[in-house]
Amino acid sequence: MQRKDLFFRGAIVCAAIVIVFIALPIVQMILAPTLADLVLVIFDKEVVRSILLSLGAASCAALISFAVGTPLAYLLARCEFRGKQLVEGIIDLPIIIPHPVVGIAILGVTGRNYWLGKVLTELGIRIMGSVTGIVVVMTFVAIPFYIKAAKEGFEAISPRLEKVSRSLGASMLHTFCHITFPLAWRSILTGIIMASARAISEFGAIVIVAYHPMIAPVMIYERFESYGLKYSQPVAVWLIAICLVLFFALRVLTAQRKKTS
Amino acid sequence: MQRKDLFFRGAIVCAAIVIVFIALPIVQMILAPTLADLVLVIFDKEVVRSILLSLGAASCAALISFAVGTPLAYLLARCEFRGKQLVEGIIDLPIIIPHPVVGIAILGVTGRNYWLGKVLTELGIRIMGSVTGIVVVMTFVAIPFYIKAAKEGFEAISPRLEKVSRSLGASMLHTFCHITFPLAWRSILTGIIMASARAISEFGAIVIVAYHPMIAPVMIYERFESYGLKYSQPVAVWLIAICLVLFFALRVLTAQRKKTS
Amino acid sequence: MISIQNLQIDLGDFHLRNIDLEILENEFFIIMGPSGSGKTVLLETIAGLVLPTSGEIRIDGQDIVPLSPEKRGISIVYQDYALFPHKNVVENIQYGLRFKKSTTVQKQQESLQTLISLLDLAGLEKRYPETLSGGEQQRVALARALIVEPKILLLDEPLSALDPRLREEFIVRLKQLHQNTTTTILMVTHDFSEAIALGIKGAVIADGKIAQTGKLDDIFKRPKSVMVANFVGMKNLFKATVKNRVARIDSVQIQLEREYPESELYVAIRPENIALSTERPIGVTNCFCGHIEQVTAQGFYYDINIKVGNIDFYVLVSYGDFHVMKLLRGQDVFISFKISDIHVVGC
Amino acid sequence: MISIQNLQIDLGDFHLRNIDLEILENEFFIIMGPSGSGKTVLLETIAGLVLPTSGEIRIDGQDIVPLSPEKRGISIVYQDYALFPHKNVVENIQYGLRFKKSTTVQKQQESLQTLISLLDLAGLEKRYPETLSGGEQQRVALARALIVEPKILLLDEPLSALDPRLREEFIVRLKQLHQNTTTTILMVTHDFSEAIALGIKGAVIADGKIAQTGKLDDIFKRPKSVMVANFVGMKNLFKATVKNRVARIDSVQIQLEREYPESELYVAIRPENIALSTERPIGVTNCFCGHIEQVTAQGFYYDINIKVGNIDFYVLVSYGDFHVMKLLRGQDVFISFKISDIHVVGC
Repeated sequence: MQRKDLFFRGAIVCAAIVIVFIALPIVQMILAPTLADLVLVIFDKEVVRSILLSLGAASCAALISFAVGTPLAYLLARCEFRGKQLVEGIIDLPIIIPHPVVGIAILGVTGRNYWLGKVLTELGIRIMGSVTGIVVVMTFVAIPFYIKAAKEGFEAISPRLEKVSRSLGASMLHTFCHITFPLAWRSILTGIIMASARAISEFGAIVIVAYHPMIAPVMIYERFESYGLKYSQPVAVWLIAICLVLFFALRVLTAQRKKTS
Repeated sequence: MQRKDLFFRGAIVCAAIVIVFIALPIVQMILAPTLADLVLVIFDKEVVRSILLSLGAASCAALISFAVGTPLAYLLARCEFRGKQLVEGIIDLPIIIPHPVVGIAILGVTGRNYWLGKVLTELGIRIMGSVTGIVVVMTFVAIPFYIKAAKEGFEAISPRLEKVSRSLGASMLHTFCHITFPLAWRSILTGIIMASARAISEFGAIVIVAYHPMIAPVMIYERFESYGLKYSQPVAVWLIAICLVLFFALRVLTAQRKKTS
Repeated sequence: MISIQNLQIDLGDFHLRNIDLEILENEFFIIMGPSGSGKTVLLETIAGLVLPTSGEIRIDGQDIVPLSPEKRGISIVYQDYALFPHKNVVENIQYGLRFKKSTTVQKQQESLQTLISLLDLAGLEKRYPETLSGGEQQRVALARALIVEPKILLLDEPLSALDPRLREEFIVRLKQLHQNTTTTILMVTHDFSEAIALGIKGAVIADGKIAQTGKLDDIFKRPKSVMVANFVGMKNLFKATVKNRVARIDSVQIQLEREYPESELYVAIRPENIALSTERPIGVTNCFCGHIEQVTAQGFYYDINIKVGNIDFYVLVSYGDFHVMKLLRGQDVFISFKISDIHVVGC
Repeated sequence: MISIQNLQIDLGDFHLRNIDLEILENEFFIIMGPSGSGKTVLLETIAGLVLPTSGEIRIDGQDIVPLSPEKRGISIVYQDYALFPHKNVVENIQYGLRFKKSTTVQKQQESLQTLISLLDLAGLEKRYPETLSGGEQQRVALARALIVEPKILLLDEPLSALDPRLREEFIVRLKQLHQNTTTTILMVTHDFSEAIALGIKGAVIADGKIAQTGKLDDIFKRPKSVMVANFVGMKNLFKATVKNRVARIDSVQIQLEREYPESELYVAIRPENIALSTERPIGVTNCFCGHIEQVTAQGFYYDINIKVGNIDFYVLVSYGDFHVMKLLRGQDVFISFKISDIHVVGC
C-alpha cells in the first residue's frame, strides 16, 4: 500500500477518531483525582474489600468457565451436528440480553417459587445477596467469551495432529491432554482473561441479584449516587488500575510463552 | 471420532451443563408471566417508549460503529505497524472496564470542568440525561465488538484479490468498494448485530449518564426496585423477545446472502 | 492381509461406493486417482479415523471397523507431515512408544537409533519441526510412524510436497525401507509416474468407485476405460469407427491386430511407442505422413505434436535424437507404430 | 524494455539484494529459484504492490517505482489464480476494462470474445469461480490479466497447481499466446524443466541474489556455481582434485578437455549424457566399469544408480533401451561419456 494514498489517509483519520474516543475519557478519569485522594481511598477498608471481592469472584467465574466451557468449545470446534447453530445461538444469549434482565432471569429460577430455588434452599445454598450469587451471575455473563476464544484456538489446530496421535496408539483423552491442549493453551489463556475481564466489569445483573456484599462496581455506583462524580472517581481509578496491571501481566506472560515454544 | 468414546461422553455432559445453565433462566423467565400480564404491559406507553428508545439508540450506536470502525478494522487487518498491539489493547478497553466506570469516565470528559465539556455546552450538546448521551455510551461499549468482527472478515479475504484489482487499474478506493467490502459484507453485518446487541444490553454506564430518558433496561431495573421481581418480568420478556426476533431475522438474512452469492 | 469388502463411505461431499480391495502381506500397494477423488478419506477409514457407512475391513481375517484407531496398529503419514509443533524431533519420533508396553526401554532406544540413522536424521534430534526443511519433516514423520512397528503404513501423497530432486531421493529411500521391513505399505497418489516408480500393484479410483485394479504395468499398458487411459497419460487417444480390423479416425485408417465386435471404440497409442523419422520406414503397416505443429521441451525430452490430416499425434523424442534429426516446426515427418502397441479401449 | 538496477527489497524475512535484470520487449523471461527464495516478492515489487527499499525499475526508460500499481500497466496472475469469488467468469474477465477509457465499448466486447475463444472459455461465462476446475480458473485469471492489454504480464508459478496433463496443455497455450501478442512475459518457477519448456532467457535467484542470468540453454549446460548446477538437475556432481588435465574423484580418474589453474574443482556430467553398455565401448577416453546399485522407474525412463568404486553415477535410460539390454540390479556395466560433456564448475 502506498502510504500517501488518499484512501489510506482517510482510514488513518477515522482510526484516530475511534482511538481518541475510547482512550480520552479513560485517560482523563485516571488523571482527574489528586494523589492524596487516591491514597486516602486505598486505606478505606470498604473499598479494599470490594475490590478484592470483585477480583476473587471474577477469578472463580473464569475458572468455572474454563472447567465446564473447554469441552463444549472443543466439541463446537471439531464436530458438525444438527442444531449446532442453535447451540451457538444459545451461547451468544448472555451477550445479547440486557444486564438487569440477566439478574432477573437468574433470580427467577433460584427464587423459592421455582423448583430449582427450592432444591437450592434445602441444600443451604443462597443466591440472592450472596457471594455464590455474584459468582453465578459473573459466570453467566463471562462464559460465552471463554467458549468463543477457546473454540477459535481449537479450530486453529489441525485435526490431523490428533488423528496421527490416535493412530500411534494414544487414546482420545491422552491426545487431548498432550497434543490439543498444549497447542491451544495460548487461546485458552486469552479466553480466561477475556472471561475474567467481562466478569469484573458486570454491574447491571449483580446489582439486582446481590447489592450486598458490595463488589467494586456497585460500590462505585453507590458513591456516585450518594456523593457525586468526584468521590466515585478515585475508587474507579484503583479498580481499573488493578485490572489493567493484571491483564497486562497476563498478556506479557502469554506473549512470552509463544516465543519460547 | 468414535461416538461411544468415554472422552466424548464426558464432553457432551459438560456441554449440556453449560447449555442448560444459560438457557434455563431465560426460558423460565419467558414462561413465568401470564399472557394477561404481557398484554397489559405492551399497552403501557412508558414501556413501549423505553423499548423504542433502546432500539433506536442502539441502532444509532451500531451505525456509528460501522461508519468510523470500518476503516480502523481494515487497517488492523492489513497493516503491520509499531504500536499495533497498543491500539488493539485500547480497543479492548471498553470490554474490560466495569460499566459504571465507563459512565463515570464519559461524564468526566463531558462535564463542565473539562475543556471538551465546555466546547459541547457551547455547541448546545448535552450528554448527561440526554438521548445523545445514551448513544455516546452505547457506541463506547459497542464499537470493540464491531471492530473485532469486521477485522476478522477483512483478514479472511486474500490480499491477492486486492493486489490483482489494483494491477488491473483500480484505485484503492474502488478496490475496497468493489472487492473487499462485498466479500466482507457478512462479517460486517455480524459485527453490526453484535454491536447493537451489546448496545441494547448496556445498563451500568447508562444508569449513570442518563437515568432519564429511560431506556428499557433502566425501566426494568426501576420496576424491579419499586415493585419486585414479578412486575419487572413482563417488560423484560418483551424486550428480549423483540431483540431475539430482530437478531434472528438478521442472522437468517446473512445466512441466505451466503447461499446465493 | 488387508481385505476390504463392499466398503461405502459418505463424508460431506465425498462418496465412495463398492470399494473392494485385496492387499497381500508386505505389499507396496498404490491407490491412484485424480485430486479430490476421496483417496485420503479412504486411508483415514482404514486407519479408523473416519467411520464407513457400511462394509468390512478385515486384517488377517478380523473385521477392524469396530476397533478404535489406537488399537489397529496402523500408522498414517500425511501429505503435510502433521508433526507435533511443540515437540522436538526425538519427542515426535518417540511419541508412539509409550503406548507399546511389550518392548523394553533398551529395545526402544535401539529402534530409535536405527530409525535416526536409517532416515538420516542424526544431528536434528533437538530441533523443532518449524526449523526443518520439507524433506527433513517428512523423514521425521516417517520415523514417527515406523517406530511403533505398524502392521500397515499408510502414506498420503508423500511425494507431492517435495521438490523434484528430493522426490527421487525419497523414492529410493522408501523402496529400501520397504525391502527391509515386513510392513505392508498403502500409498495414495494422483501422479501415475510416482505410482509406477514405487509399487507393483495398485488400484485407480474415479467417481467414487474403483475403476481398475491389478498390476501397475497392466494398468499402464492395458487401461480398461477411457478415464484410466487418460489418467495413465495415453495422450494419443482417439475415438474411431472400427470395421474389418481397420480403425478409421477422421481420414486416418489404422490397421488393428484383430476384429472387434463394437463399431465405436477408442484407440490409444503411447507417445513413447510412436517412432518418428524423416524418411518413410520400410515394411511398417501403420505409417503416416504429417507435419510438426508444435515442439515443447520437457526437461530431458521433447514433446512433439504432429498433425496428420486433422488429427494431433503426440510423440516423445529424446534430447539427443531431436538434435541428430535436426527437427524443425512445420517440417514433414513420418510417424509409425507397431500393431501390438495399439490399445483398444471400450467406450 | 524492463531494466532493473540495483534493486533491494526487504519484506519481513525476505531480503533481495543487488537485483539487476534486463528484459527485452516481447521476451518470455523466466525467474527461477528454490521455493521461498522471494521470487513472488520480486514480481510484486515490479507490479508496484510491494515497495522496494532502494533501486530502480525502468520501463522504456521511465522509473516506475514512484507510480502506484494501477498506473503501471502490469498484470499479475497468481499461483492460486485469485479470482474474485463474488463475480462470475465474464465479470471477472471484464473487471479491468472500466479503467481503460481509451477503447470503445465495441472494441472491448470484441477483445472479450477473442479471449474467451482463445482460452477456450465459451460456455463458462455465467459460472462462478468456485464451480470451476483448477485449469479453468487459471484460464479465466489469464484472460482477466490479458484483457487490459498489459505491457508486461507477470506469472507466479502458473504450472505448479495444475496436474501433469493440464500442465503440458497449458504450456502449449502459453507459447501460442506469447507468439500472438506483443506482451512481455515474466514468469517465476521453482522447476527448471518448466523453465526450459517455456522460455529462452532467464535468471536463477538464490540466497537473495541473482546467481546466474542468460540463455536457459547456457544455464542448463554451463552452470556457473554448484548451487545452479544442483538446481538444474546435474545429479552427477563431484568434488575433484585436478592435475594435468586429470580430475581425480576418489579412485576414479577423469580426462578433461584442458588444464585448469585451480586444484580443487567440481566436475559435473548430466545423467542423460552418460552412455551405458554391457560391453566395453571402443575408443572412448572416459569409460568406467561399475555395477547397478538401484533402478527407479520414472514414468517414461529409468533412473539408474551405478556404483564405480565408491562413487555413485546417475544415468537415465529409456523404457525401450532398458528392456533391450535386459539390465538387472547388481549387474556389471560400463559407463562412458564424451570429454565435451564434462562440465567443470568452480567451488
